[in-house]
Amino acid sequence: METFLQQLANGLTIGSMFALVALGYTMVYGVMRLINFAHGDMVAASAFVGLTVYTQVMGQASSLFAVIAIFMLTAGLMACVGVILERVAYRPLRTAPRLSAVVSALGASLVIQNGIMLIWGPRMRIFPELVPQHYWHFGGVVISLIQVLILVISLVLMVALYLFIEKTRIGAAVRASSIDQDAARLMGINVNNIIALIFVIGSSLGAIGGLFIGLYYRGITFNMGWQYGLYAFIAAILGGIGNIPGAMLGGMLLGLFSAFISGYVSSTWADAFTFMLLIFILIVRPTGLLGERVAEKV
Amino acid sequence: MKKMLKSLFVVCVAVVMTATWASAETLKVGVQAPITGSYANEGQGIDNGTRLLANQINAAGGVMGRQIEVFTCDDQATAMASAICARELVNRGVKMIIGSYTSTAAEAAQKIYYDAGVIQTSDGTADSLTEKGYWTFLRNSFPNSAEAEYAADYMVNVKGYKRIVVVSDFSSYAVGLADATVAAIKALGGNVVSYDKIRADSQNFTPVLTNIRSKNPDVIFSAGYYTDGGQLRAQQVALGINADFIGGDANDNPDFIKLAGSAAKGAKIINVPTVDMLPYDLAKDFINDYEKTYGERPPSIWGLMNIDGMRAIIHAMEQNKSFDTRQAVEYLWNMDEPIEGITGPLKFAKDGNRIGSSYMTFEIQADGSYKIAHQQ
Amino acid sequence: MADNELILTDVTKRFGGLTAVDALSMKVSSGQIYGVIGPNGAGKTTVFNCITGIYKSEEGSVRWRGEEIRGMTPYQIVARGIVRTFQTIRLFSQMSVAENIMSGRHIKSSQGWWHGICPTPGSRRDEKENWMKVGELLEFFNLEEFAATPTMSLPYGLQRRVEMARALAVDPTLLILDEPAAGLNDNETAELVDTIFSIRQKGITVLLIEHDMELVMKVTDYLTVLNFGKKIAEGTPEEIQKNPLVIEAYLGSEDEDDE
Amino acid sequence: MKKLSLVSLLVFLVVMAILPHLLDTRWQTVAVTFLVFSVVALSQDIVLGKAGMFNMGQAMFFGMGAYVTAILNSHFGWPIVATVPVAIVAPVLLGIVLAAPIVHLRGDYLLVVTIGFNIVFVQVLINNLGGVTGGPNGIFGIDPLRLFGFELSSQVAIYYYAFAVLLLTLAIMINLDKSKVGRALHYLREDPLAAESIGINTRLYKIFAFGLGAGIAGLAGSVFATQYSAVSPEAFEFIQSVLFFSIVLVGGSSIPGVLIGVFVMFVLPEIFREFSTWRFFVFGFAMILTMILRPRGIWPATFGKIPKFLIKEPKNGG
Repeated sequence: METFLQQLANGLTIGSMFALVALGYTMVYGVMRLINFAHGDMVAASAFVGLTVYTQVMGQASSLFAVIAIFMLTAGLMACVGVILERVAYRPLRTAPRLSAVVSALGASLVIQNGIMLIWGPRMRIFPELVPQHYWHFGGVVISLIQVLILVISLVLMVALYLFIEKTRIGAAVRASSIDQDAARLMGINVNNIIALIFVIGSSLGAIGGLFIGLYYRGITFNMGWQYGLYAFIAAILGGIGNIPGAMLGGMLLGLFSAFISGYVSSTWADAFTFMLLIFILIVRPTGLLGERVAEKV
Repeated sequence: MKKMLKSLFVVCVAVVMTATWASAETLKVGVQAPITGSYANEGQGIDNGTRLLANQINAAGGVMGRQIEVFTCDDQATAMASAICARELVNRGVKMIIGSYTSTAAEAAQKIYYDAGVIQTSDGTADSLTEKGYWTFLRNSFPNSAEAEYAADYMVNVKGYKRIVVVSDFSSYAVGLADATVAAIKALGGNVVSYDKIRADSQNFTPVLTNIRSKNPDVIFSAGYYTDGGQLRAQQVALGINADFIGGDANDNPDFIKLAGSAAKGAKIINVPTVDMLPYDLAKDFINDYEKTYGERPPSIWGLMNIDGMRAIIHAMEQNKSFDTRQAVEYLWNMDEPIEGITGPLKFAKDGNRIGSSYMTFEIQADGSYKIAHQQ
Repeated sequence: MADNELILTDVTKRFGGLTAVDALSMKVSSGQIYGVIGPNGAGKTTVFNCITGIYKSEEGSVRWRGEEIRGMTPYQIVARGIVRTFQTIRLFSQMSVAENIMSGRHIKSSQGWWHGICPTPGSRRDEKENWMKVGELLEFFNLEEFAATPTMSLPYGLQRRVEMARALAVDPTLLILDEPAAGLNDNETAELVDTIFSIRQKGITVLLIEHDMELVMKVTDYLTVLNFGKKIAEGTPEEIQKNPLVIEAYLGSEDEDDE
Repeated sequence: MKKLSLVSLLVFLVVMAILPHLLDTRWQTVAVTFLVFSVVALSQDIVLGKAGMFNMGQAMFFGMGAYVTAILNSHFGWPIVATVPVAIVAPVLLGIVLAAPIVHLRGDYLLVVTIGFNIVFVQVLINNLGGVTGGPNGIFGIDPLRLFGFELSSQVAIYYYAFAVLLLTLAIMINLDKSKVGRALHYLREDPLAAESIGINTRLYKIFAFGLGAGIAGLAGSVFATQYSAVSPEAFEFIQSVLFFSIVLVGGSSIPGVLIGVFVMFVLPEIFREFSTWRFFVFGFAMILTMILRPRGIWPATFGKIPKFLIKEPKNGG
């Protein structure tokens, strides 16, 4: 039981990181029908940017204020990068064949990933312990301060995003654009602005996810984006791609799934099991857990 | 820019050499090492050291009148690139190969060097390297089994741990060390409560550690590399597992301490002495020259072990007054007195293993420095 | 040989709560030119999709030459001699006219999959014969000069012709045309009438949906009229023209239809 | 245009035939790699370019061929020649079994599933399933190819072996374009529903494309294993699949386009060694730029491969 609860806590921590990253995939896919392959690398880049902000801008000060400032600065910077990415790599291809946009996304991924390598080098970089090492013991279950922070901040952000999308005018415009871009345009919605907004939100949430990875695991490598990106993308599909609550649910479920598989079945086969789960879901219910069926018009 | 000029120079030299290869009689030495990739600094250390030694010997008149010419090939620490390197270097007509750093890369190239009769000296510690019966292979470090025996003795007899956990990744080095350690612990009557494998670079080890916690271990022995070892240690402490942590030699890296952070204090690492601990005059001179030439100290003792391997082979050739590789190896097998080396006395067994070992246990202090906790 | 009859009995197709086709029965006899008409949204195309296997109707039966074809896949139904065109032309737009027509020869070709890897004299001969057949169809539809032209660069009327040629390349027994005159000018429509007659001359049964009443009355032998998924009338064109239910259905919708 | 293609193909073949005698061993190795990767990229072109399926797992079939040869040779002592048929058939069977349940998936989903297959495959290799794959180190010491009593271990001999495989692949590609099945692939890529409605069993042909692509990639893998006398998992990571995927689309899924793509991706970095750390960075930009300027690739595939007798001059002379 103790082990089970501990694995549950482990799974929720990593699951909330997956969920934050998955939101970026799902929102872009929802509006543009494009897998933004560069998103995972944006997440990796944010960890490096955050580290540099800490060492260069903050002068290695480690107060609560410093941590918050790192999050704000990094999220802001990455939001700009996201908007630039969309301008340069995706907007010119909006009317091109779908595969062209996929290749462009892959190209952007290579550029960002190798850009990180060229700037920060190929070796692992290491975050300092910015969050105090504080632990709570509940019976045999140990939960650390950083786990709690990750979980709480992620949940707050996700609920805020959900309310923003569901309850505000701009949120309605986002939803309209994801259903039918042309119709949204006819209704007077500036779809370009909506897409830019989505990249702002997705990139800054991804940046927070990337910083969590840096703070929690502390070792960051230039090519870690693919690993986290892929998992987050699976989470998005699991929940039903294009569906915002789905991405949150998918991320949490995937985190729990991989923790329990690693813990109870085999840690070495965890990736394989995760992909088998994905393949199974896609064969049985291709639209994911919360997605809706789309009929093809003949 | 400097690097570019350097490589341009190398290309020019290579072109000139191929144009006039028939006239210039040189002793060709190959360096096979990971010049790029995760172990780039180690690979560059081997390359730098080899070139430094070659220049020193050349300045003193060469080997029996022949100048040493060094060819470097980047094996990226992978098996496939290693096989290509081996082919390329053999085609260049080298007599000996210095390197590679990883056991995997050394092992992938072994057969090609054996077929070509080229001596290969590597610091690879996997036991399998000397189990194939290739006379061309000389190990200049000590095998995993020697480290495993030391580690098992330390854990079972010195510390008296009752419940031991061994963790390894899938690399041949780590699996070799972990397997040998488990076997040695059992031979000493110790109790291994869990032997777990993790995927290198997967970062999230808490699920595995949670399982380990339920087994109440006294000690966790990590046979893998520092990138995983540091995170294992940090996550171990975060999960409240009150066990000692002992890392194998591949954890001996400053990044281990950074990754483990505040959890690093108290962790132990088993390794041969560090560069700074080498007591020999030969070592001090060579390390000084190295620092003068390259502006930095050798990255680790492993590179210096490779240099010792090269020195031994050249010594044997000079004693034989012949460049014949088979004779040189036989000389090294049958020496009565060890050769003086940078990393200690050099003596070789007939299976290609270096004789002797000098393992010790370091404990990491709060300030990140090492304290010798136990010495063989 | 069984009669080339297509018999629909109580075919029903629903989309969620909407019943697109409601217990439709009809019978197309060999050699007929049979029309299905009705206002927009009456479920005509859905009927065709149910016949050709794109949709599977929930209830009823679709029998062709006495065999139940409901639930078969489109290509299985094509193999039984039923082939269709689309209301929204669906050509292989980057490919040439000749290649488009050649696609219809697919099921008639005797080549196996292994011939794609290693040709044999037999497969070369088969290839040649099928291209000859394509040549004949190019001639029949007066498309020879466009043989190598990608279909996406052709005008609409020509695209319709290519699509019919492609369907005929299958050597069908029953040809289903979904609004073949849509988007055609008067000249082209007149040509279409000739074409439909000459197709029938080849012994091919034709089933068509059409909005152009003039054309329908001119070419069809027998008609079924649908409204809201239900059959409201059937009969010869003369009978239909006098049917008050039909007139009402059309008058009721005419205003919305043509704007 | 057609003439130009023919002439350039001929020139290419002649140059390739005499090339190894102009190169030293290092460049011979690079040239063999070019040939082998060209074959894999062309096999990817069958699935992605011709049949239009978003397959991002081609490195898996490539790797499977390589491992079949390596395992049969080093663990079971088969001569290399005898392993080749198995190295073709095993990936074909795997391709068919894996493709059958997934070919109906929408483009992006298919892409993710094939990435998944590739990752599971590499994990199987690393975890040393059945104790035959050699774990992360792979398998070393694979025998050279022996044919009619001759040992073909020199790079020149392997070059001609790989060249023969490339020629075979090109022959299959060209023949496909002139056959029923090849056209069926084009039809289903253009419009699957229309293809189905004209009598093409699209599912069958999608699986066929996967199987054929897998078989050719497997053969290339076998050559690859023979060339290096070693195999290891990192050569078949899904990032390799991403490269093959990109090569086909950037090249334009035509034969010359794919060959140019392979050259740029794998040979140029060897020529400009200093450039190799910048390689992917620059390629990334090149991919974006190509797609913006030429969405159909550098050298797009041309259609209209129809017999001459069907092409008539326009009646009005226009």
